[in-house]
Amino acid sequence: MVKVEFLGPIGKDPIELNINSLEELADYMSKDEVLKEWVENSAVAVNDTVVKDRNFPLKSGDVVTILPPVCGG
Amino acid sequence: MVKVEFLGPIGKDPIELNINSLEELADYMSKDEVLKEWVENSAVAVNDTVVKDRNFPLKSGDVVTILPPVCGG
Amino acid sequence: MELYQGPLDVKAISSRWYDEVRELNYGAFITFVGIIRAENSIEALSFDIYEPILRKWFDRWQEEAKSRGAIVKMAHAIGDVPIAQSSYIAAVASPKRKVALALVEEFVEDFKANAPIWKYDVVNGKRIYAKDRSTPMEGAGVLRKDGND
Amino acid sequence: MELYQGPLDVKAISSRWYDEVRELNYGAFITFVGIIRAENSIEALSFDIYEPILRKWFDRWQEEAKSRGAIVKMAHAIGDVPIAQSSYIAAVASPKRKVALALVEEFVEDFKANAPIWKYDVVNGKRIYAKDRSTPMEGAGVLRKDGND
Repeated sequence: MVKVEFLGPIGKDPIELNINSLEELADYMSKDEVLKEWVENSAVAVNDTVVKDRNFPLKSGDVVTILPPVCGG
Repeated sequence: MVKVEFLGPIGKDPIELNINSLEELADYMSKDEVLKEWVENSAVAVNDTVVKDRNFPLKSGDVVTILPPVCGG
Repeated sequence: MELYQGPLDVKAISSRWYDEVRELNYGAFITFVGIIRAENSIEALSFDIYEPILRKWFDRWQEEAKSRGAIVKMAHAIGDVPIAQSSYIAAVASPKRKVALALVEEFVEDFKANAPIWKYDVVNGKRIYAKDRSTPMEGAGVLRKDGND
Repeated sequence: MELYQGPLDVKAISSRWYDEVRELNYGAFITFVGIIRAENSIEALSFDIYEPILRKWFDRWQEEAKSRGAIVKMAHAIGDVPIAQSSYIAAVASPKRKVALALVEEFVEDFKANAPIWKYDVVNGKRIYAKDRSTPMEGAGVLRKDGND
């Protein structure tokens, strides 16, 4: 199982998913009424490292973090 | 008479000169053992406004300021 | 890197940093302070921070600063910060003026673009995500079908 | 613009400026502080200032800042400033971050090149003109025979 956390304004509790890649996560999010709007502009971290490859493999125990557009300062 | 003030490291008291242009001042400074080394790199203000024309006319009562290389901060 | 609940005590933080920097024999010390402006009828801004990634982001900048003979410092508020209070201080110290001036600009601009912090307007006690002022982070779009894979 | 005999009270000055800037509803406040470094076996640096031209120089920058919706501030020491003390603070405040970052760099660089201030190393109680670190001001060379007339 992979844990997925939604940060900042997404406003959704963490979920556990049985997925093996970011691609599968993208499919899941596209089908969710709340999550689909964040697919386009979010960055993604796996175990707190930002990843840039949609085929990035996920293994059980990984924590995936969805990072929507930012504005610090 | 024109008053000439030498600022910062030049270390010379003000003098009064009977001159009509910066050109004449330059001639005067070139002949002075202390002042000649400052001809090359100094800027010049007349009545506290920096002037950039060597033929700038001077009139009696003007105050000329010799400004050697700077380093604030 | 320092995170605080609520507004920053700018005078105390920058005074402390100034003393640290003097002891380290740096010649140029620059601080950038972000102050909440009265505009759009807000009462405050509010901030969420994801600390683990922010800390990695900051550590990379500290390495970059070190490679230029400089150091960086940063403080940020978590939660609500009322108008005329401060949410953010970034600082750079270097022996050299030009290094410090270039670094503070890069550090602050990359902070705005990539630090994992989310901003909300607080209006009538409600938090509203500052969507139009927010920027997709580097790597955003990885989930898109035509994503950068 | 503020001139002081001896070292600047950086904490007091920058705290006071910060409060002024907050009241004026600016969003970005940058300070640049120059600290005397221990190097070349100096005890202190020392400064001469020609105030009438410095004030004109500063007033032109205040006009320039105003045209960009910003303000500038400056404090400088006159006379001796010991190691680890400060001789110079420049500050910029603007509603906009990018304006403030660009302006502070231009303001400080032009200050170094054109403010009528002369610097001396103090070694064994003697003032030695920092000739090699000094820059001819804009307009320098007007007295040369092949001058720019």
